[in-house]
Amino acid sequence: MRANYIGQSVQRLEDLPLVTGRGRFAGDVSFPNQVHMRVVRSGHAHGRIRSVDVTRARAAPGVVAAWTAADVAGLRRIALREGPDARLEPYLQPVLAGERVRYVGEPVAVVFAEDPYLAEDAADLVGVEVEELPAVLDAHEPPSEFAPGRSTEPLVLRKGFGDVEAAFRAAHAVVELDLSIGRHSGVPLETRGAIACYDAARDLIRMYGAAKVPHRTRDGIAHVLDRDPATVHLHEGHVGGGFGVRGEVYPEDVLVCLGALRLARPVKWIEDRYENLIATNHSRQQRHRVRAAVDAGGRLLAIDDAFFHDQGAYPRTHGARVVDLTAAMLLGPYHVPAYRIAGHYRLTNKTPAATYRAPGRYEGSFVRERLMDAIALRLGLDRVEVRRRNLIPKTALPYRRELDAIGDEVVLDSGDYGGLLDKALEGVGWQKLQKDLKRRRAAGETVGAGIAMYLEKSGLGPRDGAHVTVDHTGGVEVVTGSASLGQGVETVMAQICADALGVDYRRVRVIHGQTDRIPKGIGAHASRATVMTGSAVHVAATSVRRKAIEAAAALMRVPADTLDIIDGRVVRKDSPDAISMDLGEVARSQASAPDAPGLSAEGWFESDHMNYPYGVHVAVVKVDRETGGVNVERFLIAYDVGRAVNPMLVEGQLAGGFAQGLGGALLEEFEYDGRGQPLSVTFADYLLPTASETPLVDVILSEDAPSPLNPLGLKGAGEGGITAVGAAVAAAIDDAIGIPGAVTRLPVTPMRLKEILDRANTPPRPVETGRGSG
Amino acid sequence: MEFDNTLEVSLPPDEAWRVLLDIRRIAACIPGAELTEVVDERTYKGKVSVRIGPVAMSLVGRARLEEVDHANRRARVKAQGADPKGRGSTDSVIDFRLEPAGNGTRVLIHTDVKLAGSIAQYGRGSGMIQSVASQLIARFGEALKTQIAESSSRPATAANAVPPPAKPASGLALIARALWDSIVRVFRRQQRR
Amino acid sequence: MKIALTLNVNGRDHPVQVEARRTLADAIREECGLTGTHLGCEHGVCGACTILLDGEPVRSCLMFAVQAAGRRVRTVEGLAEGEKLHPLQRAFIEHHGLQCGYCTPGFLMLATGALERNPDIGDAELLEVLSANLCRCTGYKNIVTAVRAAAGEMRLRR
Amino acid sequence: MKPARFEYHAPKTVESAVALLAEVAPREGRVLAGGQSLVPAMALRLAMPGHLVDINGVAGLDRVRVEARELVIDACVRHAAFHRQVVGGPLGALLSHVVRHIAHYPIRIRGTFCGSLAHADPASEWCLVAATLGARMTARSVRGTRVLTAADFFQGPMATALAADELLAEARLPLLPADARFGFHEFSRRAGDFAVAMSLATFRIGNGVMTGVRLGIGGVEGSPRRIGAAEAMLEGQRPSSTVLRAAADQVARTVEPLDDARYAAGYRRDLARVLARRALESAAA
Repeated sequence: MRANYIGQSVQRLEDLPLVTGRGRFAGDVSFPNQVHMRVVRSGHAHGRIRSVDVTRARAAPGVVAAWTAADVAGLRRIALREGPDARLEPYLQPVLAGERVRYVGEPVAVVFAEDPYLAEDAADLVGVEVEELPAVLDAHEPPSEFAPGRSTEPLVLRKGFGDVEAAFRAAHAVVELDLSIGRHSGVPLETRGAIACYDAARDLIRMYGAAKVPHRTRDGIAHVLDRDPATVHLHEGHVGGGFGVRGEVYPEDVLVCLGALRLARPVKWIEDRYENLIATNHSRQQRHRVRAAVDAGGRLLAIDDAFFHDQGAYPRTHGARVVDLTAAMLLGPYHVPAYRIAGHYRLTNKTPAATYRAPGRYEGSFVRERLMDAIALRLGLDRVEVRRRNLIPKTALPYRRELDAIGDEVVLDSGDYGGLLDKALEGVGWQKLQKDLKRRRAAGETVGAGIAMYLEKSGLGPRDGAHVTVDHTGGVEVVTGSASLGQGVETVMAQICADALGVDYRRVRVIHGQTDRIPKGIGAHASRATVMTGSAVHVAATSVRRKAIEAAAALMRVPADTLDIIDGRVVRKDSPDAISMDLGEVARSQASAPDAPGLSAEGWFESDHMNYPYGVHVAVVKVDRETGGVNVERFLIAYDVGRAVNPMLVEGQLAGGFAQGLGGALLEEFEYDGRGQPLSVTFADYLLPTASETPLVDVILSEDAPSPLNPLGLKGAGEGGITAVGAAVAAAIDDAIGIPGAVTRLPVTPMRLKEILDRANTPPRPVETGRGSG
Repeated sequence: MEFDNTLEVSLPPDEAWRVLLDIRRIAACIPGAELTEVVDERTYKGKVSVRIGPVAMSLVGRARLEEVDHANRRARVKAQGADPKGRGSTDSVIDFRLEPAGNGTRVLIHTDVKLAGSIAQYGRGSGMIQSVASQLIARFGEALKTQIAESSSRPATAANAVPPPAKPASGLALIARALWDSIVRVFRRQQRR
Repeated sequence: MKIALTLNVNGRDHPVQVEARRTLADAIREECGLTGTHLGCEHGVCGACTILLDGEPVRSCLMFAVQAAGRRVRTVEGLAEGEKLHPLQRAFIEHHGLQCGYCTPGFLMLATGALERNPDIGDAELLEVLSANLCRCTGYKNIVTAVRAAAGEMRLRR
Repeated sequence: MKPARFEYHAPKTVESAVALLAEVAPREGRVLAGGQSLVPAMALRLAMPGHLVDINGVAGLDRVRVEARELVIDACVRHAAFHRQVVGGPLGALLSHVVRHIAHYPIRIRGTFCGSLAHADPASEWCLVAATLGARMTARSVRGTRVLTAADFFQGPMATALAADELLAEARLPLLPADARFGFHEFSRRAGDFAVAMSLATFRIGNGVMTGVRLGIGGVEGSPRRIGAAEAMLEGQRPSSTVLRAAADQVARTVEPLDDARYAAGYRRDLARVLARRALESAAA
């Protein structure tokens, strides 16, 4: 089968409507006679609700209805996406808060009115009286009481293998770090939105504005409303970025559906930015107390980590998934004989947290790579060399770790970690770079470089399906359970289908995010779409190809094996110009075929193991010692994607991930005051990187380790751009200011860096810790 | 946000103490404050209007004189108030303590301003709010000083006479992040006309 | 209390009735039905709502519709001439200057305004101009490349 | 984040504008010029003016002209007007150097010079220029016209001496002597962000010594101001690095910085020292 699209940087099918203003984002969806919903949110971080008075709101101009928790008392709480977890059941979030408010931004009441301005006017008239309670704001202080008899630490997740105590006893040296990652999140440019309509004739609720996991969210909404999922259809239009935080079940999704049902009018809700920054999932905030035992050569003998995950007020649909991923992926590409990790999942009075691009891995990579730099410092080894000698050798793969990652046994499928390290060093010109930096430092500049290595995970199973149909014009429709968040899933699926079937990729129309077009689907997240849906499309398209050739062979009365399909035509292999048949003709001929009319096929792809792409990040920074300001001058990403369906799109994912990683390293943080009031509620305080702060990233894409787990050797690329940016930038800052191990907390704000520099000018306090202090 | 201020007055401690317990006088010292109703001997309703650049707010609520300790001349005023347009609310505590100072009195004021709602959430503005809050408290201290000094020359005003409404403390403005502590009425729903 | 006025958008007059508080962004999207202009923050930082007002890029969320009466408004829907795309639109496609596309209309209008005012804009000044808008997907690399490529082509066509 | 309701007025003359302002001021009436600071506050429903007097339609408020050795900047002159030098000599160069630091290009198209002064955000570059160069502000109302000096005009964060019914009709900046030098430096987290700290220095150099020294600090305190104690240490001195450093240290001792979680007072004090020195060094270069 000749591949002529896979591997090509073809232009995207998605772009034309988006560059001409003909996109259909949630905000662009409207229905006649619709009402607008506005949510009234708690202004207190923690308290007992004494009263919620909607009388004045109900009387306000243009108001159709106003509800408090009492009006939705019958609703279930928002459940976990992957199924119930007894440990978290008592902590799930209600759609509207009735007795307690637990974070600023928590929905307490909702107003429906003729237009968004009137809805907001009315919402301001809702009186919420709260008797304030002390706010819990620190996830690593001892847990307190969530409710009578319920601790704010629902669970501690433990993983590990090998004899950790023995390793520390035998250690030549032990390094110990206390590291923190700041609270930040995906913050897509389009805020959330949901528009629901109720079709009374068919007792069917339709919700527009779905994203990421439409089928799972349909089930989640149906669960809360106690309806059969078949009576709830979700539709995905254009989505203005997801990054993990959008598409999950939120209180507002349930409220628009219930509104449409009860008010018998379409209900439109568009989140504003103030709400987005206090109500859409936060992420990342963790504190790690970690130590590593190493031998005299700097080889890792054991890693022992206890970390405190600031989950915020309630578990969201992900439950403790981020804690699981942090623990499962922390070891990265290094061979570690003994490992023990305890993830304390703690609730605080902040906006609930969940997954954000490379969840658990951005946090874990900062911890791991800071450890590697600390080991290099302690043993006087070169930072690159200490990584190289701990890498899992190419020959050892597939490499099994006695751990599971969100229920999946961790088996590193394929990889040449050392080889990619060499490519990265060669690509960035590491030796010349060190000389340049030394020269510039001598000239008085504060410049430095940092390096970090990481594993990613992709192709999250268990299965995906696709349905490929050739229509009478020879056009091809591919129906998938996937989702588009802007990553180019339509183009990638079209390339895969076009190659398998033998048509022009521009003739392929890819359907995603429509729960009424395909019963099952797991959407697009965790870098799974290309691997799982792509493989399913390949399987389906391959069987359509076989069917087409068999049908054409019968019609053309020639043996099937003499035929091929090129550019949408069934041709004879030996003489492509001779008689041939257009696929549309073949499809028409099958229109009345007895058993399966039409030319189409379903394809399923199962996988019980994720696969593991991997990468290297190199950062070069310049520090202004007097202000603490940091400027990232250069950044390089070397990444092995197994096989790139569209290199241009893979590089786009890596460049976008990098920019978000840069934000988390230097600029972005959700801060709270002592009373739990959020301090980052506008874009003047929550700082996204602009073009001026984001250097043009260099990308080295390698395909040295195709995955053996799927027919095309694919691995995911959606998250690998962000994973180790925090770690690499921190290392580069240490190098620039000449204080190894200085950065222990992200983001590195100017004030924090200035404090580090000022402290360094005062006499250094001893950092050494005794050997083997367990 | 916590502030400590001290001021010296010429009045001897017991006389100064009597002024301090007269909420009407205290209210008159607060820039932009207006006492609207006397609920009982220790509880007063009022509102404070403040302008912060383009932001003009009035916090309507109540103040209660609690923990009045005549022996040690200490008093605590608990003030709660909210903006009728839903932009936020404040819970503030002001602790007074009088000490003799020569033949006059030293008044020690400790103020703790707690804020909630959107007025408390603008990171960039919090520095400004702190600066204005301390300026307002300083102005309150000055006004209190003159009140106490003047009172020695005339008897306490009639029980529930209400001082004229003051113009908003527009002179001092700050971006929203809630400012000032004040002696106001506790928030009640029907306040929100 | 609604005010009657006419908005001239992409050369076409739209008689509308709006409250004074209705932002220009909302009027373009709702009253004029041109949903290509997007709202990303409604407080003037992200630039997704950027349109051209008498040829200059402005945040349409920071203006009230009543203020745009009698002015020439251009939005992304007015860039192409029928099926013939504007050089910037083509460049964004060719250089993968967009992923989710939510910020794209804002960047297209910002770049159109900047290039029409100064077709020979230097790299440093172009980067400063493009820093006015936020993008969360691309990391800006391909946006800068696309705008530079279009600037070259627009210069040739002048 | 939709603004609350207000009544809109679009006067055509200055007289009708101030008359309207007098009428609506007691009912929370405010002037709308560029709107780049007011409208975000309205979208967030922090500011809920009852009336807006839109002066964009008033004829003759968009002129920049030199009058009696002063650059007169009308109420509706946009930041973008300063992208090119509006007047010859150092003042024109200073203004077009500073304007680059103000927000972003689309904001500078609509935002106005006088609007920045009236809004008086501690991080406003134009307020620092006005305070440092000793601008004079013309306030007009139905009660007449009065001129305020910068020292009287700025009264704290977002606080000016303007009464509620006064329109800031124009700002007057003294022309700088032809041989005047200037240095301006700002520290902000991202390109175009609010300044965390900034400094403007101007002086002349006559036979090797600095004269007419003006040194302003902005973003650090509630309002921008000149630091007289530091200016005194520079006046008549040679611009040597030790002299400039000593003056910068004096600035750090003199300022009373704002304080918050993200930028503590001590940090702002350090920034004031650094930026004052850098501004002086640029001016002396």
